Amino acid sequence: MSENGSGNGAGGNGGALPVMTKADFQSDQETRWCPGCGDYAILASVQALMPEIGIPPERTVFISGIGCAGRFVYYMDTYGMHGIHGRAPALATGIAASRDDLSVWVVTGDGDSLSIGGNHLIHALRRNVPIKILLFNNQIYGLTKGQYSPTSEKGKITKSTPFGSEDPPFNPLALALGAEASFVARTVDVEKKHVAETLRAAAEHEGAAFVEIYQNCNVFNDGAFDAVRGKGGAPNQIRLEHGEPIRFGAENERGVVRAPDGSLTVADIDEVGESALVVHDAHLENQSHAVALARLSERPNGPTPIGVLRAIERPVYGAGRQRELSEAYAGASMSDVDDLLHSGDTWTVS
Amino acid sequence: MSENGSGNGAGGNGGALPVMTKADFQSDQETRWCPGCGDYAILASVQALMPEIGIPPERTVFISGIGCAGRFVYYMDTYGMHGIHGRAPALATGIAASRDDLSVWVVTGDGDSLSIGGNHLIHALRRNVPIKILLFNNQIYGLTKGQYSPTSEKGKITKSTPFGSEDPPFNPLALALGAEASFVARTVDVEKKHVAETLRAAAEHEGAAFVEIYQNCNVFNDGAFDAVRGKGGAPNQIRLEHGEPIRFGAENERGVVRAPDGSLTVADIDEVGESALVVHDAHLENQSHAVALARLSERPNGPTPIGVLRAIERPVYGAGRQRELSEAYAGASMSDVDDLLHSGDTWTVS
Amino acid sequence: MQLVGARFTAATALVGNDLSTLPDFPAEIRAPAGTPHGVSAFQIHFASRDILTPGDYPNTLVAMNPAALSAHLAALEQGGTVIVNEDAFTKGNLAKAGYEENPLDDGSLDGYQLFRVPMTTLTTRATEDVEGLKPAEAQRTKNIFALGLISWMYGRPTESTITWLETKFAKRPAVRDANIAAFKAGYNFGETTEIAATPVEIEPAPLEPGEYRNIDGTQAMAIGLIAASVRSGLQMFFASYPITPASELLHALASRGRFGVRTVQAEDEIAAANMALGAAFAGKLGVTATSGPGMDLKAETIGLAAMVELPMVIVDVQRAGPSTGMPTKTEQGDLLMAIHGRHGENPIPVFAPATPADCFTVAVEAVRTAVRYRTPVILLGDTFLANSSEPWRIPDSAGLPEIDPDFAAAPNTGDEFMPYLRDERGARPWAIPGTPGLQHRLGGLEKEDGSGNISYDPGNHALMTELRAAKLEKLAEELPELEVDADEGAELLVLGWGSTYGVIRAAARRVREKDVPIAVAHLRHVHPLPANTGDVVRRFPKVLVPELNTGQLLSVIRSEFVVDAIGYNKVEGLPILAEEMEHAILEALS
Amino acid sequence: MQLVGARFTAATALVGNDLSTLPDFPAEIRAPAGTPHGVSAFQIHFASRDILTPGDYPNTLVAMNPAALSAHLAALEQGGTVIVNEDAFTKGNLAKAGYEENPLDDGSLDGYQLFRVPMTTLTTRATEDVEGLKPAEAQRTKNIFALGLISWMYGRPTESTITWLETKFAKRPAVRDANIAAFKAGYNFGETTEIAATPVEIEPAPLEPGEYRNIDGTQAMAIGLIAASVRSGLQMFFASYPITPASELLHALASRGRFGVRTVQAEDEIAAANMALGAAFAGKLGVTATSGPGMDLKAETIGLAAMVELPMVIVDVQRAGPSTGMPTKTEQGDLLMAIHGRHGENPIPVFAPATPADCFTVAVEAVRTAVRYRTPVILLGDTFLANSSEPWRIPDSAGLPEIDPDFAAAPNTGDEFMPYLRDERGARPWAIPGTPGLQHRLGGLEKEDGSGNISYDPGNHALMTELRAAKLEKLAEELPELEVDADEGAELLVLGWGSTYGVIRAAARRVREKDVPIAVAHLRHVHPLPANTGDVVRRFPKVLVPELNTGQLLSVIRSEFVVDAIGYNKVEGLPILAEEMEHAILEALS
Ligand SMILES: Cc1ncc(C[n+]2csc(CCOP(=O)(O)OP(=O)(O)O)c2C)c(N)n1
Ligand SMILES: Cc1ncc(C[n+]2csc(CCOP(=O)(O)OP(=O)(O)O)c2C)c(N)n1
Ligand code: SF4
Ligand code: SF4
Ligand SMILES: [Mg+2]
Ligand SMILES: [Mg+2]
Repeated sequence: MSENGSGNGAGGNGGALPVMTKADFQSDQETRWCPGCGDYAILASVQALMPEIGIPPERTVFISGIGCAGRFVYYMDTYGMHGIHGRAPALATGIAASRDDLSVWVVTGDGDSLSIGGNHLIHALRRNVPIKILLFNNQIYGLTKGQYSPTSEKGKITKSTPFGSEDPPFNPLALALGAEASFVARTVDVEKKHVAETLRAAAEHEGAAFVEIYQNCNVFNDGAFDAVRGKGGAPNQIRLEHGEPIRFGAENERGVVRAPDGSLTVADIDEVGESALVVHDAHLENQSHAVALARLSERPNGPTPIGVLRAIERPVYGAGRQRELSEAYAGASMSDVDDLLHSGDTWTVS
Repeated sequence: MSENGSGNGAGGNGGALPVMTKADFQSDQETRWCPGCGDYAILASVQALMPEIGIPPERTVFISGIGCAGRFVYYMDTYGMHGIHGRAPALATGIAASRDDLSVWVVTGDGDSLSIGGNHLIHALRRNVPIKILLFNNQIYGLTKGQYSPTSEKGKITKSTPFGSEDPPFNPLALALGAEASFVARTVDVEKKHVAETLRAAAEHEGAAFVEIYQNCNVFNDGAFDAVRGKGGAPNQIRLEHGEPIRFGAENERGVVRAPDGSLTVADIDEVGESALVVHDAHLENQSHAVALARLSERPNGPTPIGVLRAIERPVYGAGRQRELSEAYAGASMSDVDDLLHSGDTWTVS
Repeated sequence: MQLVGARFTAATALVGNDLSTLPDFPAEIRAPAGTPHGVSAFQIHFASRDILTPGDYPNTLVAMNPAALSAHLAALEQGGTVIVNEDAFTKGNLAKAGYEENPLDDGSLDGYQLFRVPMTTLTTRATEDVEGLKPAEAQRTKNIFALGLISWMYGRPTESTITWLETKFAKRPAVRDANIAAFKAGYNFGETTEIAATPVEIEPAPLEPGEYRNIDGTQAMAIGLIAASVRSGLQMFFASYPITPASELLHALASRGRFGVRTVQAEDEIAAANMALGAAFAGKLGVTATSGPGMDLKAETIGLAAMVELPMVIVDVQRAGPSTGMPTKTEQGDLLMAIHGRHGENPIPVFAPATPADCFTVAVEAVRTAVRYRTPVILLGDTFLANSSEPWRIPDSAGLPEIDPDFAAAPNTGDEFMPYLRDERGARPWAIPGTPGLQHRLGGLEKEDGSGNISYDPGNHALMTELRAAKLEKLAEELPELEVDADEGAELLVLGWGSTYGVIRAAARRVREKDVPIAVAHLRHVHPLPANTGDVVRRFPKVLVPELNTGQLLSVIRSEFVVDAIGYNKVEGLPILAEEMEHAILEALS
Repeated sequence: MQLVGARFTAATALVGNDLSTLPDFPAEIRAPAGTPHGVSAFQIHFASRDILTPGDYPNTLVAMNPAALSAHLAALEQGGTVIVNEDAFTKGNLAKAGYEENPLDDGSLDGYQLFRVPMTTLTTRATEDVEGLKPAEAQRTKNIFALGLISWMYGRPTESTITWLETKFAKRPAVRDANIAAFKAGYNFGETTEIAATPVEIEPAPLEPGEYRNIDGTQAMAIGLIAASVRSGLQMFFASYPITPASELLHALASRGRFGVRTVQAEDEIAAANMALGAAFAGKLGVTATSGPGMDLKAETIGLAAMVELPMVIVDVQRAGPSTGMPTKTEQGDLLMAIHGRHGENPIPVFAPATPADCFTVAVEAVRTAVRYRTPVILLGDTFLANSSEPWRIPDSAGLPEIDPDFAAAPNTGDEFMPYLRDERGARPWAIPGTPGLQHRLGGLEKEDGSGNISYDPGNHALMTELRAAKLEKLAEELPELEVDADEGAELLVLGWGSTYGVIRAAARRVREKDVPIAVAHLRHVHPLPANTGDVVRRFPKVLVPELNTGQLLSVIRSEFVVDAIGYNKVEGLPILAEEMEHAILEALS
């Protein structure tokens, strides 16, 4: 636990942890997503992970915006608020910046956080507010019945774009890095183990963690991630391990090398040789490496990095400051208020 | 003029250009910035540049948000709108996406476009709307009398942050790149020639152009750019020229080299040798090089790249589409409306 | 009507004649006339004691495959709801059913409320965890999934259905669990994806001769905006951010490229409003549409539009509740926000269509008013109007009013151009980029009368505040007078606005059948009010204002005319029923 | 008062006795008593025919260097305006003037409206292009720069001053141009950086014994919020986005770390509101502040706060005009937006302080109400209240009402926790994160009574709509009764709200001096209205409602009580003058 506070809720978490189970984090509300929705898998992973993280339900807070993803909070038996569309990061900032004894999570969709909520997302990342942002990216607007989103491919045909969408998508990881994110990762809904590992890393990160989760919307955008999802997709998953050479493929036969212009590309190890492989370093202060990784695949149609691209230490927003202020507040009494009332020039009328 | 339309207002600009002068672009309104404000220099450069660009005042539109920078539009004798705070890029999108015969410029401040207006900025860049965005970055809120902005250095002491600001700033160029900007550049208010060159390049770029202009606010943030501004600052200006090795310094004795992790750093040419210098390529599809440049200096306190970091071709938002639709519209008559009215199953009551 | 087929038989998929034992589900579910065994479609026919609008018959066709659709679509009432099992619309099935094009895509269902639901996949997934369930049994639960979906759409409680399934399949746990899972999945699918029911408009009035079609409010508004666009010579620029139920208008316009309609799905509502305003500045017909939450966000931009005095139309398809509320339900809760929901003195017109078809007329009016007065205009629809449909006597486009953009072409004061020099209506010149010599700057700071330059002069601010308000006063005079349908010796005036038109009229008929004299009037222009409104309300000792809110128009009427009007208010997310309205009227009279 | 010094002499910098010839500049400009030759400071004393508030004497000290400040500050009225030439506050000058700390930074000017202006730099830059101007001459134009700035602050027209300068320096073109340039630079500086004038509050009432201080509305509100924070045990979380004139409150609170006040400058107003709401959920005193345009943006979030029923205070420092309007001027144009400016039925309390010092009391009340009723509360201040100051009898903190957060600590239904189970006031339990066993989820979708689960049930929606409204009805009963100060046989009630309190009282005094009986009452709670408001307004044949808008409270009174009240309305960005008010009252009586 670093001096400047972890903001990951461990504050005041001294002594023995209560023994917790997945059930402690399951609310009594019936889950209402479509059968087969990727959200179910994510929910299960998160509920299973929470006891391991060891912060009790009452000190865990889930905040969401509007969207199918946003329903997530109702299924967690923690404190939670289903805010308005796009504002979850700001709502969560108010909580995380005023209470450093809580573990604060944000669940948001690609429309919620990248369309209407873009501004709050980039500012929460810039400030490095201690919140864990889970972006359920299904590359579509689910709740409103299937319009394209800022992560849909250009030319996407939807109800709102019968002739195909005109605008190219964001690369969520690249945008997060451009917004100074101190922790940037990606995982895939059905990869239970990988989801758990990635979210555990996010939970342990001090400051803002941004995790893009490829999530299949089997009703309005089924199969969007097939190239990197499930058995068929495994060979295209470039699983990043800090300190390890970056390799992937059915037989780990492919790897990632750096081009002269600083960008990263995919190569066959036979051709380039082991030594040419780039070794992943998630802790680089300079972002160039992380950005090159984020730009390695613009769309999840081929080899795509998953795991933690970047995790660096930088001062956590509100940490320290809030503690100071809380102490000051604890010390403030009504007689201090009287002093304040009587400050400046005063005079007496008798 | 590329097929997909330029959106730089040259549309319908056939035939001989009318002879124009600076005066044609000067409105009769008295400029009301503080004496010595960097905005004056920028205004003069822009008014001087316009006739060269050759688009007449009536086909030029300036849109701004609120702030000292926002007053800019009143001083240009073009069409203009002083919108509400932070929304200029959206307002301009409505114009540029519906009229490809206009040259549309946005003038905005660091608070206007990076604080309240961040979402519209990143989406306009993502879409590649044909607008030229001039960000007057004075690293402060001028109009509201000096609060810190998202580009102020961490620890900035202002009226709203008497103990120093807690949050680190954005790197505007890095953010723009993270938002898929097709044209990214930087210049300095008082460098008349460089401002002109840079804005000319922006004007010629098809699609969204993002130009950060270091602008001195001599009342609330005087000297913020001294390290890279004016005579004293010249040696720190890393002037980027496409196709040229990147070198700078009083005697051009320093240059930019690439580190193994893909990032760029500054070096003495004596030590690394000419050949080690990175040659600037503004047209790389992959962003890694441009991002490395943007990250070369996080603050304008030392060697800092100015000029065009990135300028690539990609489809312009609305171009083509708007033309198609306008033609369709031109062809539509009230009898087509009657067809529409009578479409679907109808029956007659007599 | 021929729709009502033979009683659903035991052979049919939907649990046959046990249906009568299905409590709390007032819909009779019937096999369409001449359904083969192993029915592949069924239709829902609500008894009139049920929901939505009195005596009306929302008809819903659930087609489990293309054959079912082709067989029964013709029988379905225009504007009705078609729910299809999308999974079954395979090349093969389409061919079998004799379709060359997929009817779900070729626009042949435009006249209906189409819901494509991958029922096979969803039920398979919903039941896959059920131990010991046979694939065939799993498949058969599709219809229960559909029943669940319909239960959501028509707001049926679920518990009783579930108990009923439990008892029915008590002996076959797997089948029981599968059916319950499918039922819940169907119900939740409706909630999760914000699917709204589609009431059909109440008893059509005796029909005048002419050519008719069925139309819902969304389509009518879309066509109205298009007609106004073509009529005015102003190409439409429609910027919007999806939101239930307003998204449908975006969808309806997105495919109208033939009329040059430019639709943009903006990053948010604020951007959408600014894009529309920007387009207006550029000389287009700027339109944006949303529902409650989005209206909150557009407020500041609408205020700017009023200040720069540019034409613009803002559509608010009202939905139920404050905050996120009940997105698929209907209400009239946004009236006072439409009138007052911006800081400062910021008056703009607010119109409200009375019926689905009226959305066409009022849309045209809104555009005309926006252009004539250089002002943003708010169009207040609601979920009920947007989704419900009625037979519509197709208007002759030649009869549409003229809409003249009247762009400024030359200086208006010597060789000067004064952007805030007003005409007799108080409207200022609309000079668009590209017009030489008329360059000018607009903005949200108070402007000097005439020149439009920034002004902090106290007197000027007072004057401009007056002039902006004066435009609405002028408009009030121009508006068609408020018509009253009053019986001899009527004691009570029932004054409605917006979507309550139909039910008020229906209730009035019932009351009159009882020989009770009353008067009815309906406001389609809620701000400003027609010039004669005061005279009308003062003519009657009692005024009753029925609204789907807690009394918003009521407060306007009381404050404007200082009359002690009373309200009848329903805030349940549902329209008023004719019985309720009738009762309220008699109540008010006693 | 001792302020009024010897007539400004020819020797002084500010163009001496020519001043009398300075047209349209009603301010007499005087040298402070005992000013040395070559005055380094001057004070502005407005004749009472001038501006702002009747018979009041806004006093402004312009200090060109530390010596001038130290010499004359004592003489300046508390809360007055101090304009300093920041450039002159160098170490050297400070030492010379006997300052150890820089008074601009050490808080010793907290009691005043301080404006630090780098006049030397600005005038130098403003005049540097003037041909053949001697440095000394350039320097001397500093005072004209100051005159320009003051002209902006007090809304003086500029033309005449310029003509006057032209004639005065006709023979010395360089000096003329320099002075004109300096004058404009000063004026524009005021406009460009949104500097607002600081009226001083009108005649203080006869003073009761006690300890007094001078206080402006911003400081009073800041201290009130702090007092409520300490009293309640709720640490304050204040999130705001800068905007004139509300920024001052952010500045005032930012330095109050001693009281644990956490201030955040958010990325925009929407974020600020959400941060405050998030903090409220976390168990803090969530507060946000803004002005008109920002209120538009907060609407959706305020609506959510009302739905999740969490305590929160939203301060709206009203400024003049719709849209961007006139940011530095005052108005009461946001009342109806505060009440109705959110979609759906979304009732929340709206309070409005009557005087600068009253901002303290009403701020405490707003916090108490928010906490007691679990509701957002809007506090409507305005530019005039925020900037003007008055002598204030310092209250004893012991007298402050109790504010009990009353956090939920245990299940409230068996071992279940029902987040929407209400107390006698209709308030729900406030259970904050960290409390074991009370985990619950809030949100904007309609909630089931009691459990707070999502509910689409029609009856439940009607009930919840009622319950949310019922909290305000309960509050109305709890509010202090509306007090009337009525003369025997008064025909007319003057009913005001907010910042018009002072001028109405002053005008009433004038009218009574003429032996005309009247009644006055003032609303500090504008929504809901105190329970006895109806009785009060009905007691008088005539009701006059003076407002700085076009009649917003007026419409509320008329619709609530169906009385034919009339308005007196001024929309010039300036407060009402006592003369105007007096005249309006007599008018209404005749
Ligand atoms: C202010 C506002 N605008 C629009 C909406 C309608 N809306 C709800 S969710 C949503 C987008 C959903 O897409 P996404 O965020 O990707 O979540 P998903 O449903 O795909 O999980 C929209 C447009 C709203 N609720 N509020
Ligand atoms: C909705 C809204 N919020 C806040 C403001 C107040 N405001 C006006 S300009 C501005 C920021 C100015 O800073 P910047 O954008 O950097 O422009 P500069 O004045 O520095 O050129 C603010 C907060 C406003 N006018 N509208
Ligand atoms: S619509 Fe898509 S994202 Fe939403 S619940 Fe259904 S499958 Fe999941
Ligand atoms: S405040 Fe700063 S930015 Fe604004 S006009 Fe003055 S010097 Fe320029
Ligand atoms: Mg999505
Ligand atoms: Mg700035």
